[in-house]
Order: sequence, then structure tokens, then C-alpha cells
Amino acid sequence: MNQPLFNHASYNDYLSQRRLMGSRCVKDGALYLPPRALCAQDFSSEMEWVEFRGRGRLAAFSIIYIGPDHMIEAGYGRETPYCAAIIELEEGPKISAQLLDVDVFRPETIHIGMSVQAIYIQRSQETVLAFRPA
Amino acid sequence: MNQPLFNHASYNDYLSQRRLMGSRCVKDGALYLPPRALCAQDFSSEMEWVEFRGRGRLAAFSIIYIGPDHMIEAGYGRETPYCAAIIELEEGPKISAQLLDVDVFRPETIHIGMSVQAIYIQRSQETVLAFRPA
Amino acid sequence: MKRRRLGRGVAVVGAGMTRFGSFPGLSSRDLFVDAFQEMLASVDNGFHPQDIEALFIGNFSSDLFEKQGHTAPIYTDWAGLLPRPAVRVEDACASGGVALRQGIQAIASGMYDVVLVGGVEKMTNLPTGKVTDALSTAADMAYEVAPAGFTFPGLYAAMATAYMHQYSATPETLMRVSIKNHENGALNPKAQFGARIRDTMTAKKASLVKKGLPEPAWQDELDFLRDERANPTIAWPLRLFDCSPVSDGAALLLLVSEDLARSITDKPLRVLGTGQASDGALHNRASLHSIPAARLAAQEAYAMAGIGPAQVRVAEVHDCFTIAEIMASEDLGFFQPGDGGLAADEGLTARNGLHPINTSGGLKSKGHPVGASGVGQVVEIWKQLRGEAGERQAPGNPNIGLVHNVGGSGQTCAVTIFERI
Amino acid sequence: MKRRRLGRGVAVVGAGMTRFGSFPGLSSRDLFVDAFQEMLASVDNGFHPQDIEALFIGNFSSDLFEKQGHTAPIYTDWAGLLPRPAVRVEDACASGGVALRQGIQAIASGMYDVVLVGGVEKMTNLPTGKVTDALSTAADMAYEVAPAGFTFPGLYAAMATAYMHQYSATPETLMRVSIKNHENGALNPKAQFGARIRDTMTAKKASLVKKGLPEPAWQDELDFLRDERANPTIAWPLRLFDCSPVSDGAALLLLVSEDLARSITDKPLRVLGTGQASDGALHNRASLHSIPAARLAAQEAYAMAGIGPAQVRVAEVHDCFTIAEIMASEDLGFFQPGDGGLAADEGLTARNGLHPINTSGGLKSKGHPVGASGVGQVVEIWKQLRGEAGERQAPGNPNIGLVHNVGGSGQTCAVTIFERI
Ligand SMILES: [Zn+2]
Ligand SMILES: [Zn+2]
Repeated sequence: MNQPLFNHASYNDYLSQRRLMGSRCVKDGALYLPPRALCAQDFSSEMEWVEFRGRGRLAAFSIIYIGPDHMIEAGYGRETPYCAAIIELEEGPKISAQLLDVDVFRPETIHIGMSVQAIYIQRSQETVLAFRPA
Repeated sequence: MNQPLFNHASYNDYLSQRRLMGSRCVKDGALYLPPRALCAQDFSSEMEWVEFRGRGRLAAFSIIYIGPDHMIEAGYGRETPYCAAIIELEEGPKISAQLLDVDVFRPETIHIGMSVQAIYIQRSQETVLAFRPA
Repeated sequence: MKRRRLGRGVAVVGAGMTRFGSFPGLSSRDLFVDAFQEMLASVDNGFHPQDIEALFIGNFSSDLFEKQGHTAPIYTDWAGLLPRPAVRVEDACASGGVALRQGIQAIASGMYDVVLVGGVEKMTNLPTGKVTDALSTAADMAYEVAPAGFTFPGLYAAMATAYMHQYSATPETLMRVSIKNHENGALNPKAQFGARIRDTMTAKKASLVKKGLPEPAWQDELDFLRDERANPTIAWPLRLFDCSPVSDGAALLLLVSEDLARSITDKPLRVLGTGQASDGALHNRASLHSIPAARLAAQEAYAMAGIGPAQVRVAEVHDCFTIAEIMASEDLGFFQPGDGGLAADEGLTARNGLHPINTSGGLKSKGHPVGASGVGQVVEIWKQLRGEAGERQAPGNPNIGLVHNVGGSGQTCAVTIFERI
Repeated sequence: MKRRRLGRGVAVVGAGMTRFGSFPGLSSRDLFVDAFQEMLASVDNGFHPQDIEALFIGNFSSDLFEKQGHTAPIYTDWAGLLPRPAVRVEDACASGGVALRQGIQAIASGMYDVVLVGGVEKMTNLPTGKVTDALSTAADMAYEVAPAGFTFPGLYAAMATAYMHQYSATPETLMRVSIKNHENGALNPKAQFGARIRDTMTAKKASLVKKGLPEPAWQDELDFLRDERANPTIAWPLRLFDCSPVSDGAALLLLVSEDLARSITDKPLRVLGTGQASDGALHNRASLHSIPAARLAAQEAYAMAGIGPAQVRVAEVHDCFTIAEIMASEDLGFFQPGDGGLAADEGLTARNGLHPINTSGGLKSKGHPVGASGVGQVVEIWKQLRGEAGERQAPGNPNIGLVHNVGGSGQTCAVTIFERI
């Protein structure tokens, strides 16, 4: 039982090791990414860690011209917009992340359903999950 | 009807002119300091401006050693505590303000009921109402 | 669907609001008092403000916008209503619609006969960047905003890409929603924007020509809205005119037990049904091209009301972004999934259309002081069902109206249905 | 005093809480889930979490403490309870007690049969100065904090000077409240502080001697608490041990309509009465040495319950500062105005006294995660009335208990009375 708590702090710790870790309900196999301590299907708290492969497809996206403070600090702005995306992972869960290596000035070249692959980037001293086309 | 609105912005404008202005209900004479637009006694909105003399007595106080940010910026702290007070004005209304020119290291010399007089101080470019013993 | 009931009937017998807009020098308590005075003036028959027994006030984040918490007793004090119990209710941009539900439950519970329901937000003290950041806190900061850089326009833009992918809709459909809502808002003296988009375009043309610049070749509003200089992209595919503005404002309703209603006004609105549902972060939802919580809230409200969407004669929906109105028109059952865009294109949601939506101008044109918006929607339904909406009155003497109020990107939705009795 | 009634009876059938304290790495949603699991485990008989129909959650300011708004649906999601409607309720430090009232009204209204009431706050992410500033927003920033520099300790300290002036009480009376609450808290495994003040004093003595420093001449706890080095002044006349700590924590209750109660637990608590009142800034009140809103809330709760203070066998009161407990013991009618200090001196509020107050340790020793505190109080009453409080059980098989939850310096007070049935 000395495993990391199934929560955001542990999730971030794993990300800093470039590992995408979620939780799985031991009783019914439900998958949670980010990890959860309590299963929403059967309210069981018997969870185990599971590593995600980081492969998925693009489910929705936007090219953002006016970002929040931390993205402005990271260098994004009206002349340098970025793609914020929702990715559906092969294992099932969906997640929000930046989609890099796409042509943000030609959004018609970014296709819902396209295959993507997880990468790990550094943003203000933190390791952040992002994706790029596979 | 081109008088200033009975609100905080106008109250502050008057303070910057070193005037302590509240409102009075034209119908029943109820006094409001700070000024209000609506009378709590009869729900009338017929108000007029009234100037307070700034004389009153001490109703309650504390010597504060750990202040909020703006008081720390003004130079107060554990070695330099200040007296925060509730003053009952001669006209009736009570108000919260700093009480200056008292011996904060000998709070037993500060007496509830003592007479006080309004003064105007500058704190981070604003004119602020304060009091001192009369 | 379980059919919920109230222990006793609840009616709206008074409504008032400030104009929505940017009001430097006015604090949220000033706005609250303004709306309170208009609400008092709206009551036809006998009523004394001292009869109010409790207050339920929607506010998203005076904490961040004004650096003031614990606002419910402050508003109560400034309105002269001490020592009434006062409750602040928060569910982001659905705070107003959820506060309304607390007021309804408070009366139905038998605890109170007369309550005040309010919504208020003072947003324009902060610079735009700080407003964006404050609004972001309605999304999941840890899992949506921080990693992906999602903003609120960004989240709705992502829904727009999913919707367009699913149903082959175009940006022009979104533009038509904006044009329609500005048409309505231009007839609403309480609206932040008093101009139709055509008027804005004409004024801009004149201003450019006056400056000696070449006259733009805009043939119509769609031309104007397609021009990146006139209508810059905020979060592709959403542009400036797809987004509701940053606003200050307050709105208030007087609610009473139904047996008291006619003593206070000749034309009360009865609460026919109400529903609310919650959801997770956008990425966790089964559908990205509709708002599941809105569907559930609507189903619950219809079931309680014992009616269907066809009987709703006028609706105020949460068009924080143009795409949101299209999804709402489907989620509420006015149109089939995927037909909302077509309906907007064909004018079916115009004032004289089959399903008039946002006769007030909606959040897009009337303004979106987030905690006040859900209550402001009811003020419009109050006017429409009483035949007091003036130039923007929907035709046919509508007797049933609906409000649809969304929090965040759909983590909360509250739907309430009213009938003039 | 109008006697209020509920449309139908409401009962508490489950209760759970996290330990209160400082928990780095745990967010408010982690705390909520922890408390939820303990609440589920507290239910004796049959109950399925999916039977919960709605959530009412008290939280003061996740906005400022965690930079996260719109938390109600997040907690709902993390507890596996989507798509249930979820409402955040805010009245500063009374948020929990007011959320409880919303849950009561929701059931009494007939809308819901089973609801979850919660309170949660995550305060320790911020440095102390920022916590002070965040808490200040529960006072009037424009008219109390900005001009006078009042902090929360300062506001209660001002009440202490008014109280001492009126009734000739001394700082030692305040110290006895602190000693008593730490005695109780030392018996509560959920308390932030597990040590009696005597133990703290002994440990400190040993530590000083070990460092080769002179042994302090403290004869007893009062000596220790009078020593400025051991117990520094925060806001004269209040010192460190007069103040509740900065805390993280969550607490949850399961509420059902009374007819369902016995199917879920053999020892439900019935809601006998509840009251709430509001007030203005401290300086605007008629009395500075009592909390008028508490008096009004208590009167309303007693009237609804049909009992008086003498019938209350155990009470959890809002001792954010020691002076607050003394005023509460008078405002609730346990003692005459001015006698609360004497009662504390004489031990009448100890566990085995005439009026046991804060058997849990109170906010002072148990901890004060502000939005959770009012719900945590009910968790203690739940244990006391069911005879499950272990070593800190009040004697005599108490059957009626009361909670008193104050927001700000008294702008809000909620009082609720429970009876074991
Ligand atoms: Zn499971
Ligand atoms: Zn008057």
C-alpha cells in the first residue's frame, strides 16, 4: 500500500519522469487519466497504476490567439498562436493538451481524427504533456 | 440632479478633498456614512449630501501586529504595530479607521469612550480618513 | 426520467435589472441597489420590501473581479434588507440560474413565502488579460487551462470544430447568430451593444473613408464579419463577434409562494419546471458537439413541467459564444441534432420565427456579467410573457418561456420554464 | 418571532470528514473524496451512493486559495456522482452551515429525497500573508480593511476590547477557553492539534533546557500563555493561542427526507430547527460585544425547534477566536450577557459541565478550513448524539445538539439544532 496516492501530485511526479500514468479500478477495470482514487462506476477505492502509451487521435481543437498568462509568458500571442487540443487516447480516456508541429496559420490542414503521439515539453520549469502528429 | 452619485467613488473623491461626506434621507433624516443611495428605513432614494464634523469617541480597537499587505507596505509590522479602531461619530454613524498618536505599546492608555478627531493621511497615493485623540 | 415535484407552487412577481455594460466607478453593490430599485418599481400591486424574507444571489467571482468575498450580506445591507439571511450561490456563469433554483426550493420548502433572487457581477475593473484568467478558473485549471492553454473562447472553439466536423456547418452559420442577436439587442435599452452589426459596419466604413483610407468592399454583414481586420480571430474558428463581451450588471427577481402571487401582480409567472445537471471537464464528455448537462437539465425541466419543447414560445439561451446558441437550440429539443445551424441560417430563431431565441439580444449583445446573466434571462422572459417587451416583443402573445444558463463549458447547466398565469 | 416550518422532515443519516490540518500535495478534490469515503462508511444500513440526487457544497474561496472556481461540479465528478446537480454556497466562514441549510430546504421542498451536503477548504497552499489577505475579503474591503487596516484577528480583538470594557473580563478568561478546547481536541483524532496546552508547555520547557537555555518559570498554562515569547500578540488583546489555525479539510453529511431515515441508519438525527441572519460591517452594529446575527439566528432556530437553550445538551460553536466562543455562549442563550466569561472560568462549558461546548476541540484545536468548519461541527454533533465520540463523549446520553457557524465577523450566522430520533 506504499504506492503513490492516486492524485494530481503523483500524476505530475510521473510526468516529470516523462511517464503518462493513470489509475485502473481493480474491480471493474475502469480507466482514469488523470488518476483518481475513487471509481465512478462502482465507488471502489481499490486502484492500481497503469501506464498509457501516449498514442491517440485528435477529437477537437482550437487555434488560440489570446491565451492565459502562463501561455503568454511561454511566448504565445496574436502573432504566435498555438493549438489547444482534446486528444482521445487509444486506451479510451480523453485529455486536453497542446498540439505541436501543426500549421496554426492553416487550420484547415489540421484534421479531427488525425493520429497523434505524446511528447513531453518543458514550460516554466515544469514537464508538461503535449502531443504532435504521429 | 447633477450631484455626485451616493457611492464609494464619490465618498473617496470627497476624502481626497479632505471632506467627510455622507448621505441623509430627505424623507426621514436617516444618516449614512459612507453614503448610500437607498435608505434602509423607508427604501427612499431621495438623498442629499451631508458633511460630518469628524468628531467622535472610541468604541472599540485593536493593536495589530500582523497586518494586511497594504499596511505592511505602509511600514507596519511586528515591531511597528498600529491601532485599528471603530469610531462613533457625534452625528451617530460608526466607522472603521486607523487611530494615530496613541501609545500602541501601552494599550491600557487607550480608553474606550475617549474623544477623537478626524485627520486625513496619505497612504500609497490615496487620502485616507484616520483619527487622533481630540 | 424521474418527475420531480415542488411541495408548493412558486411564482415570479417582480423583476428588474441594470443596463449591462462597462460602468467605471460603480461597484457591484451599486449595481445591486440599482437593480433592486427597478425590481421594486416593477411590482404592480401592494408589496412592501420588508416582506422579503431571504436572499439568494448568484455571483461567479467577486473574489477575483473586485477582491471582495462574502458579498451576500453586503448587498443585503446596501438594499436595506438586514437582517435577512443571504446566500451567495456560485456555479460559474450559471450562478444566476442556480441561485434562482435555490430561491424556488426555499419557497417550496415552506421556510419562506417571499424571497429575492439576484445575480451580479462587476468585471470591468480588471484589465482584459486578468479577466481572461479569472474566467479560466471556471474550467479545470489543472487539466484544461494549465496543460493545453485552453481559454473559454478556446473551449467553445473546440466544440465548434467538433460540431462543424460532425455536421458540416460553416463559420457563416455562427455569424448569422451574431447578426440576429445584435438585431434584437439594438431594440433592448438594457443591452450593452445598441447597434446592429450592419450599423457598426456602416459606421466603420464612414470612419475609414473619413481618414482617407480606401473604402472596404464589404457588401453585407457576412463580408464584414469575414474580414480579419474588422472581426479578428480570438480562438479559431471563433472571432470577436462570436464572443460575448466583458460586462458589469445586476438583475433581480421577486419570488413568492403561488398563493400570494395575485396579491402582488396581475400577471405573475408560475415556475412550471426546473432542472439542473453537472458534468466534467470538456475532454471527459461523451459528446463534444453538444452539452450533455444541458440535455439532462432540459429533460428534467420538461418532465417536471409536463410539456415538451414545442410548447415553449420564447427562450433565452446561454450564447456566451455563437456556437453555444446553436448547440443550445438542439440540446433544448427545438431542433434535431445537427439542425440548429440550418435553423439559424433560415431565421427560425428570429423574433418572428418558429422558435424565438434571445429576443433580448442574448449574452452576445445584451452583455454577459457572468453571475447576473442567468437572472437577466428571466427578466427578459418576464417582459415577453407579460407583453412588455416593446419593439422586440415576440408575436403571438407567448405564454410559456424557458431560460437555459450554462456554467463553464457545460460543467453546470440550469434550465427553468415559466408560464404566465 | 415568526415560527418557520419545513414542508417535510429532514434527517442526517451519514457523516464523514478528513482530518483537519496542513496536507501538502492534497488538493481540495482529494480532501472531498476522502471525506466522501468516510461518509459512505458511516452509513449503517442499506444505501447506494447513486441514490444521492444533488450536492450542496460550502466553500469560501477556492478562487483565492487554489485559483480554481466552479468547484462544485469538479467535486461531484471526482466523487463519481455526475451528472447530479451541484451547488457551491458561499457565506465566508459560514459557508458550510449555510450549505447545510440549502440541503435542508432542497429536501423539504420535495424536489429531492437524498442530498449530499459538504464543506471544503484548502488553505495551506498560500503563504501566511496571502492567507491573511484572502480571509480579509470576508470583511468589507472598502470600509474595514482598506482604511483601518483591520484583519480578522483585529476585528475579533476589537470585539474583545468592547466585551472587556462592558463586562470587566480579562485575558485569562480567553486563555481558559483555549486551554479547554485543546483538552478536547487532544481526544479527537481528526483535530489539527493533538496536544493539550500543558503538553505543549512541557515540551517547550524541555526543548529550552536541552538547548542549555534557562528553564522558564511557567507554573501553569496561564503563566505559559501570558508569556509574550511563548504566546505572541497577534492583534491585542488576542494572542496566538486565541486564534484558530490555517487548515485544510473537508466534511460531508448525507441528508434524507425523514421518512427514509430509518432505512439508512438506526440512529438518525432529525433537523429540529434552523435559523440564519445577516448583518453589516462590524462598525455598523448596535452591539460590539455580542454578535447580533447569532442572536437572531438562534432565536429563529429555537422557535422552529420549539425548545430553549436549556434543552441543548451539546453545542459546537464558532470559536475562530476565543472571544467568539464566549460571545456565542451568551448569544445562544446558554448564559446571560456578560456571564459567558464567568462560565468559561468556572468550567461550565467543559465536557462534563452544564453546557458542554466544542467537545471536538472547536475551530481552535480541531482546525478551521473555513468552508468546511460549519459541516465539521455537525460531524461532531452526529458523533455526540449517537454516543460515538469515544474518550471525548459528553456524559448523560445527550439527545439534542446545536451548531453555530459564523461568517466574517458576524455578517452571517447560521444555527441549526438536531435531535437524535
Ligand atoms: Zn470500479
Ligand atoms: Zn429614509
